[in-house]
Amino acid sequence: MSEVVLRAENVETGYKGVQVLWGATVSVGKNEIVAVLGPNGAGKTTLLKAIIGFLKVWGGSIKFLNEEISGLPVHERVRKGIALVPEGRKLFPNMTVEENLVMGAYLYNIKRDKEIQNIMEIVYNLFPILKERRTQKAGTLSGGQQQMLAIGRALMTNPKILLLDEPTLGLSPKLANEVLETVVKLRNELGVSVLLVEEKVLLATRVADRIYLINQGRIEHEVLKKDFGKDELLYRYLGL
Amino acid sequence: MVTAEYVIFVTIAGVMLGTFYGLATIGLSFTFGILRILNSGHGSFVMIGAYISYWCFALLGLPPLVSSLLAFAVGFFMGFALYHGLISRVLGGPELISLVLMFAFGIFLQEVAKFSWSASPRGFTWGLGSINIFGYEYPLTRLIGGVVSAVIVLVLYVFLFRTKSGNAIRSVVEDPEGAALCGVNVSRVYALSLAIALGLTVASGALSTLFVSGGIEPYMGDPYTTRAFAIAVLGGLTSPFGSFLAGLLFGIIENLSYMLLSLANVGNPFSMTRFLTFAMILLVLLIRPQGLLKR
Amino acid sequence: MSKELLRLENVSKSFGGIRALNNVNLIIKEGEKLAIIGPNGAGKTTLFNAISGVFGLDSGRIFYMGRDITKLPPFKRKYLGISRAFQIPRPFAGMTVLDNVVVGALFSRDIKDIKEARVRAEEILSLVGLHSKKDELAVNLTSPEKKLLELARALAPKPKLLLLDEIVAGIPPAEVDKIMGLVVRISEQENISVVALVEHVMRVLKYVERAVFLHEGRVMMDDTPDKVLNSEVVKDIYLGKVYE
Amino acid sequence: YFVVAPPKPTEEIPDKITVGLTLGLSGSYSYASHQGLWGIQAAIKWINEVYGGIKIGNKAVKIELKYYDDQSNKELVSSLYEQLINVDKVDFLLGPYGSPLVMVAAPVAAKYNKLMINWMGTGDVIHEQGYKNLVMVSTHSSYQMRPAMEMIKTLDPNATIAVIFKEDEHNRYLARGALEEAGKLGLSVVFNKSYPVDIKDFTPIFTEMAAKKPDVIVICAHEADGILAAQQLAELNINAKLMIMGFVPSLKSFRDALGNLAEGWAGTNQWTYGASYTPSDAQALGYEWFGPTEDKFLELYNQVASPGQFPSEHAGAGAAAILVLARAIEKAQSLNQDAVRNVLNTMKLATFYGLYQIDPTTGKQIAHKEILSQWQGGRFVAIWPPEIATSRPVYPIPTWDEKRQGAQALP
Amino acid sequence: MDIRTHRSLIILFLVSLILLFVRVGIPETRQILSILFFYIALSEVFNLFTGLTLYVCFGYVAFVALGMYGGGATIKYLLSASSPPPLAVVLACAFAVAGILALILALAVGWISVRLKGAYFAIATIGLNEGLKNLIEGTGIWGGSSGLVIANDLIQSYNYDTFIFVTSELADYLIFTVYAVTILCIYLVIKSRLGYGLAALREDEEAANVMGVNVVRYKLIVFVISATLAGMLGAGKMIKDVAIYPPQAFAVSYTVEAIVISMLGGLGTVTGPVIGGLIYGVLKYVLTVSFPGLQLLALAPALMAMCVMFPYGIVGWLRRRFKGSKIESLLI
Ligand SMILES: Nc1ncnc2c1ncn2[C@@H]1O[C@H](COP(=O)(O)OP(=O)(O)OP(=O)(O)O)[C@@H](O)[C@H]1O
Ligand SMILES: Nc1ncnc2c1ncn2[C@@H]1O[C@H](COP(=O)(O)OP(=O)(O)OP(=O)(O)O)[C@@H](O)[C@H]1O
Ligand SMILES: [Mg+2]
Ligand SMILES: [Mg+2]
Repeated sequence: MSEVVLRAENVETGYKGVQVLWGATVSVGKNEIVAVLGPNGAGKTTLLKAIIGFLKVWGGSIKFLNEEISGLPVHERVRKGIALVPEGRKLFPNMTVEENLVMGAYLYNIKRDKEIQNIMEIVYNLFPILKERRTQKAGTLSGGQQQMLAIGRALMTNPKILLLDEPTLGLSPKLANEVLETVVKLRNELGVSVLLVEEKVLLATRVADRIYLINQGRIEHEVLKKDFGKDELLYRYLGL
Repeated sequence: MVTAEYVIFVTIAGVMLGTFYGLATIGLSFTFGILRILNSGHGSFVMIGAYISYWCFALLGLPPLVSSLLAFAVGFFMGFALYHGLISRVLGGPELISLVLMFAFGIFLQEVAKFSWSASPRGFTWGLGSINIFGYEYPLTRLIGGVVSAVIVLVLYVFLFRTKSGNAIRSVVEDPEGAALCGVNVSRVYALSLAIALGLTVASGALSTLFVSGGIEPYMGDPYTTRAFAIAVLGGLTSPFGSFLAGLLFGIIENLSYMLLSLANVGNPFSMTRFLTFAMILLVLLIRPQGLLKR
Repeated sequence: MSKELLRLENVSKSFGGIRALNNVNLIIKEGEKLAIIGPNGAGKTTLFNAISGVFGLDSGRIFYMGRDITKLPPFKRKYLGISRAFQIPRPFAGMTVLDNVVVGALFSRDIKDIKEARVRAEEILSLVGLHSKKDELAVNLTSPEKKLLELARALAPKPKLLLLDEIVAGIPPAEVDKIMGLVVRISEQENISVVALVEHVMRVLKYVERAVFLHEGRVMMDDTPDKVLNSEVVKDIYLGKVYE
Repeated sequence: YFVVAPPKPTEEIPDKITVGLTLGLSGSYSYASHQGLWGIQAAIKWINEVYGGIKIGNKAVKIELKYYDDQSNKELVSSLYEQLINVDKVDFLLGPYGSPLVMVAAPVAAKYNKLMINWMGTGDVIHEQGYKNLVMVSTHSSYQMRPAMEMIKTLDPNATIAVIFKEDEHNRYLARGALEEAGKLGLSVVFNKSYPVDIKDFTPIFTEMAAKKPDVIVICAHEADGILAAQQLAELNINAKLMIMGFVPSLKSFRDALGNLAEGWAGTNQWTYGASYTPSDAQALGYEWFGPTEDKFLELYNQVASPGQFPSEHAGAGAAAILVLARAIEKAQSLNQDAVRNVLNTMKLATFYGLYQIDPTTGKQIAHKEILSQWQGGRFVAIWPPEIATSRPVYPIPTWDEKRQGAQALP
Repeated sequence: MDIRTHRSLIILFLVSLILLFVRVGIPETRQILSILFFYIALSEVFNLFTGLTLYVCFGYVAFVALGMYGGGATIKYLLSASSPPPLAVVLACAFAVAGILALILALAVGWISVRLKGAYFAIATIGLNEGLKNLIEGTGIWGGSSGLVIANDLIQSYNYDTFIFVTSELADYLIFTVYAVTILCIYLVIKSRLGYGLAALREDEEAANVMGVNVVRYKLIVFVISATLAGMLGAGKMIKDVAIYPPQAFAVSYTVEAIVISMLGGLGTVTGPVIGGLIYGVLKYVLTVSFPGLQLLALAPALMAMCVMFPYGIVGWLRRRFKGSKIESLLI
């Protein structure tokens, strides 16, 4: 593994006194796509929320590019280059598709309009339907279109690492596949690291370089790409 | 005799009154739209503005246009202080708690005003005279007040829809978590919005002295609150511009229907006017439940 | 052949310039197991909204058991036996899981008193495997549990027509079989027609007799699951090359 | 110079007499209530310190005041009066400020058969309900504009009159009285309309009125709307030979808001500083004098009031209530409620506030008279009734334009 | 409002009975308890609608005022007859008319406004309050701005002592009765189908509709019940106050105080208004008596502090505090 971009170590956190994560450790290297798989309620979403800062960590540390970030508010972490496509999307329903994307580029200096246009072009190329619907209000998009917009908006922040919480939820098989291919492309072309939480295990194994298996708030297992085919646990988990 | 000139004149008077109603309401719908705070202490902030205007004039001879800037600054500062001191602590709670909080704060302001400035009503005069519209005299102060109100609203519009901070505010309205994910400092936006909203409200209080420059006393704000709530609903509650438009309508209708009712000679025309205006709110809501301007 | 349950005649619905439903004609028979599939934005949810009455149609008519229900409000359709689960779960967050299902059961044709509704609700909760959580507030469920709650709430009133919008989205593959097995079992027992929108399409289609493929608001195919899955169009628009 | 009857043998004379009331120290009655309070306190100061206490038998009894803030809201009133009677055990009651609140307080006083001196609940109906223990020291609303009509009649019997009033209980009665009196005197009323409480623009109603070209404009208003009305009349340049308003022109804020445009405005008041009866006036009219002179009152008032305040009619009314009560107790030589009430029924008293005499069956005030004053050369001087007028009325007054040029209304 | 248990309602009744007996037995508590009765009744009636639907009616005071006018006008009318009917009949009629007028108004206004969602409903109803006030002032019905006063009618028709008993004793008990009836209504509603439907629409109106709940009708039903009781409360208030003037009758402060009390106690709970009413009433009264003229300067910060400390009200706070224990199930 090359340079470590993100390292969450022994993270403990939870909701209103109910602990969910019990010392989870994950790391993501530069140019790496790491998937976190696990049963429902294992704490995958919780882990991503802790990394982005919606949840305060109760113990452990989160380092981004070797800098401790666990004390920073969300917007500071975004500024440093972490982007999250959250569960439930969190779009701006009464703003248009384009306004949503522009908001993604909020941290850019307004003068660099050109740059914003460029990224927006990339996003529109990924999801042509968004370009078609640029003036439609986000809240009226279909479930899948909203998911695309959420990913697009995250890309607009120009992240160094992209945290994806079930990005293919509600997408058609074709589109789900395309989205994950896009993720690979983003990594290859833009050098974005990715931490992916995915329900569709098969798809995840096709794009991930490494997989963590999480259960009941603990990382139980780590599988490297070369072992995907033969790892007992993963194999069982896949239900194949 | 009702002549065309008379109708036009009454309408113009209604428009000016209406822009002022609009301005006096905008702060309310701004706070509700963005922070989901029902500012039941609205009138107290208007009262503070009127006092600022009075003091500025009485002590320094400053005209209301200048003192409304100062009033805005005072409201702005109060907004920040209020946000960090109180509002931020209840933001996650139920919507109505902010109503109680602001109600209490409004009372507090009134009492503080009473103890600092006494309950005696105050008044002053600009003595700007009037201009002639179609043979009717119309006070210049009102004209200025109306125009300035309109300008302020325009500035606000440009700010909200054409600037980055404006976009940030709107995005926070839509989804605070989503906004944070875009790098927006949500709590700063909240504080800023409350500051702007209260700034506008206090400024509208200062401008109110262009319309009514007497009877400035600690409890003068209460009718403003009720009125502003009604207008805000008509305008769609969360849309500042909707409420401006609604205020405008309110003013025009109030003046025009007085004219009609006094011709028809039923009851006391002025009180009936009010009744009709409020009945109209229900009707409008029946037809357009989202208010006049759909967002 | 069994009787016709639902018939859509030339149903259209646009939002602004977008034709979400474009002259849809569809017949569903009693007890039929049917899946509606289609790419994102095809109009599946819109179709369900139209059937359950969330909004009015631009044109066309909907018949249910021979009766024109085009103008009926949603709650009346529910009484007639049309039951619906939302794509994005909308549990009554502040109520307990049990009470959620009781509400589902209570407002229906067959169940009239609260006691009966409770018995029914407990029964359904055991079936979907949520019985142990019946006293939890719905807001505290995990997202797949919320999906199950949606299902339970939709099943509770003993409907005739069950509209399950993306009921297995976000459910791990291993669980999909369990849920679909359950749905099919109950619907066979109680002679319910099932219409499902699907994410795990390959798995789900094993459980249905008929598949309708929707695209850009139009019914593009209406055939057996096998034929639909193997059609070039469906592969091209919907499945993509992974499934080849 | 009065006969001291010996106290009834059964009655023990206390060391102090407590008088209780509620006031709207906060809320919309705040200004008037504060004025009232200061007036009451000044009068008590006079009785306790200058007069030496109420003389009962051979004791000089001091008065003590117990008051609560009813927040200008009727909700607390009945409970607070129960509190005053049951817990604080006050001996006598004063009414709260404002008719709606007096209406709520009166049944409580009746329940415990406590005498209640009503000082500023001027609604006529209060005293038409049959309460046995309610006594009024001020003029009722519907009498307040009558002297103005008398004056107009003598100035210009052919004058046309416009009446505009605020749509509330007090001002409606004011207007009603004005209209009745005008009818009686044969004055012609050409315009008569009301406006709502929270008015912000008089344009429509004034333009309509101006078309009728009235000689005299009578406005029944409170502070904010009254000042607004005067300003808008000026701005709309609507002239008349005389303009009269209720108590508003007497306010400092009225003069501040209008400047020289206030010239010629007349107002009616229960009392204003400078328009007081003197002991000799009283004697001439056959009334016994009691209490401080106007100047003494002002001196005492300044000791109790917040700095910078000047006594309004509310202060005068509050003071009068205490003075009337004190003198009645003294005459009755008893704290017995009925005994004091009996004295009040027949007593004829003059204070700096004016005359006191009631109709024994209703408790209504029949002797006190409104005073009309007018802004003349920067001073608000009494012009009516003639017996206490210090200046002649100016009629017609200068036009707005003339006043803008600096013209004053001088007789 | 939790559907699981009704036990706390019984406790509420017990607490109320104790209050009542104290009121009867210890005259010195009278002044404070009659304030408390009124506040508790006011916010409980408010709560019947708001608690069950989470819709806030800002025009709520209009129903109280209409009840005051209806009750007062009825009394005045009946007593103007040459031989006035017995007192009990007059009072019963006053309550009936007050209730019916409020019911009619609620039906008319509710029919429109209940279709509105959330805050729109809330403030649309403010127009109701102002509109009705201006109608009364504008047309001069019921005395218009001169007000409606019934003291003389009562004194003339019965006698002075009866008048005093009715206004200062009986009225309080009548107000208390309205409160008791309200609790009973809430009890009956929440244990019925209606209760389930309301609970569902409170959470998600559209989903509830799809689940078979006739949301518009259900909202209208409780709106009308609540308004009718508010009207009756108004009748009781009229008998206590014997006079009514539009500015006081339609003061928005009634509504705001009802909201404040509900929020302090815990919005959407049955026990909330009682707890909130006790706290608010006692606090306000004690401050008023101890610091005349300064009480608001103390009350306002106290309210603000309570908002910050108990954003979900005292009941909400207690519920969290005793989560899972028996006490929680009592705090409905
Ligand atoms: N807002 C919340 N409040 C309380 N508990 C929560 C909350 N969100 C999640 N939990 C609990 O935390 C645990 C982990 O939830 P999390 O959402 O992280 O799981 P997940 O692995 O993302 O599952 P899924 O596949 O359902 O998305 C679950 O037991 C859940 O009940
Ligand atoms: N209220 C609305 N306003 C405008 N457009 C809408 C609205 N609702 C749906 N649409 C549009 O109608 C089309 C059909 O949407 P629908 O939600 O029915 O799709 P779907 O088949 O359910 O897709 P998905 O699988 O992504 O949920 C989409 O293009 C969507 O953007
Ligand atoms: Mg998750
Ligand atoms: Mg869908």
